[in-house]
Amino acid sequence: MRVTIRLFARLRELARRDELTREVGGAATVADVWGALAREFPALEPYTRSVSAAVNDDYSPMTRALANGDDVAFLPPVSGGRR
Amino acid sequence: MRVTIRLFARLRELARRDELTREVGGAATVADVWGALAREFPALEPYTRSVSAAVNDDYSPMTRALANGDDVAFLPPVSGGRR
Amino acid sequence: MSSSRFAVTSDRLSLEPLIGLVSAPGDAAPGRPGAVATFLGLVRERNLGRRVLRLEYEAHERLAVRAFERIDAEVRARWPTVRLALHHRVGRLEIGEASVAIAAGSPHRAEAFAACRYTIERVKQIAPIWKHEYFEGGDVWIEGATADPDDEQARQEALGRSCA
Amino acid sequence: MSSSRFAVTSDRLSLEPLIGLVSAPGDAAPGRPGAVATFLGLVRERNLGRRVLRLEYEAHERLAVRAFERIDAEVRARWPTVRLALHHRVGRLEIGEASVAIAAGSPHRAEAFAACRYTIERVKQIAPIWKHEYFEGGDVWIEGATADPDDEQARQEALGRSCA
Repeated sequence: MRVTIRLFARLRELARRDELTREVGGAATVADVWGALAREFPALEPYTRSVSAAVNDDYSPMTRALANGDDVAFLPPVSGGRR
Repeated sequence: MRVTIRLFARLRELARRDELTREVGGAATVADVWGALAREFPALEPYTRSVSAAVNDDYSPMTRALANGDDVAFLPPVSGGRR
Repeated sequence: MSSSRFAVTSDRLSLEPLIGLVSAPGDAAPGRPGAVATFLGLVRERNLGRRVLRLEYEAHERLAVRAFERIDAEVRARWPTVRLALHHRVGRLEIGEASVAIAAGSPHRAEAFAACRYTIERVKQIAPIWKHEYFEGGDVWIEGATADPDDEQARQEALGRSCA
Repeated sequence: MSSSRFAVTSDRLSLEPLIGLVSAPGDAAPGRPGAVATFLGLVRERNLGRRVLRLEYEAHERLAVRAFERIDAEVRARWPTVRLALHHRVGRLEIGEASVAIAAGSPHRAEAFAACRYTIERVKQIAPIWKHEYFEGGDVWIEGATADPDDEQARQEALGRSCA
């Protein structure tokens, strides 16, 4: 199946693209898609511990199983100022 | 000596005037002026416990001794909403 | 609309000029603020179960401006980086109109929020301003507590509510 | 300027329309508000000792609007009388311009202040919006914590700061 991957902010800059489409296995989770992406763009690897994801414009856990045609967005940490 | 007395809000309505001039004794305090006023306008008497005063546009204790020409304002309780 | 930071006016209130007054560069505060908290008090159509028709506010205007300046000094003593502006309306106000507008600017938001809340609490406690409510079936002066700027317990209560 | 209560926009922000949106009569909230608390976040000229030249904000716009609506639901669950509006700007911002504008209207001021403060804390925690700072000598993406709307500890922290 195919999913659309969208990247934002520094992730977008590191991968030098804001959107890509990839073929993934039928039981692929969000984490699987991220793993493949980080292998394709090693500069993204350091974000593995801090990245968030959204599927079809809703926040999603990394464990979510994807469906064909899903839109998966990867989000770097937000500014979240503490004061 | 003479002082100018100014009344606000409900005090003004009860006395039916916003400003008056009165002759007071040389050692008169703000409280003395209020006492004489409450005798002249008995409707003001219930405010004796809750009235505030200002002299020459500054808040003043009731014990303050007045000088000739002072402007004495009497102020009913403020709205002071508790929420 | 007054261009002073502290004013009593019969004009309609607007926040924009107050925000400008607390976020102007180059004044005493250390640089431009990163946060502005504001408060607007609006005339409600119901009060204590009565249908309100309009309000009339009356002030001892010069004393009120001095009370505002006193509150400003209290705010600066507690939150030195905060710059404050405060306008109170007098005269006849219709439902939905603003009776008081406050803006507090600060480098960081915690101080801006705290100072803004503290200010409205202190205004209610010590500003010599009275509200005459005209409701369906009558009218009444709204009177609460004796105004005493030196009442330290009241001041601590205002500080407590500001979540400082 | 969007006429929605929740929006991401590249237009300059203004509080007046937000105040209108939270104080309009006849909507779900019980009557007109007596209190409106607002917050404006402004671009500061200094950050961490650097002289800032400008900022660029980037958002996942549809997700951001959903995050705002989620914050609104959290606010209504906690403060049922509060009506909220929230606009966030994206694109290039100059020093002194507003990046975020929030208005919270309520019958009484305690709820309006608390909801307004809670909202900005939650925006910082979970809105998918990133700040790219261009300063004298370089540029940097400002990244803080992982955005997780289900992080209950973060939510409690926001609640604590709102002084509820």
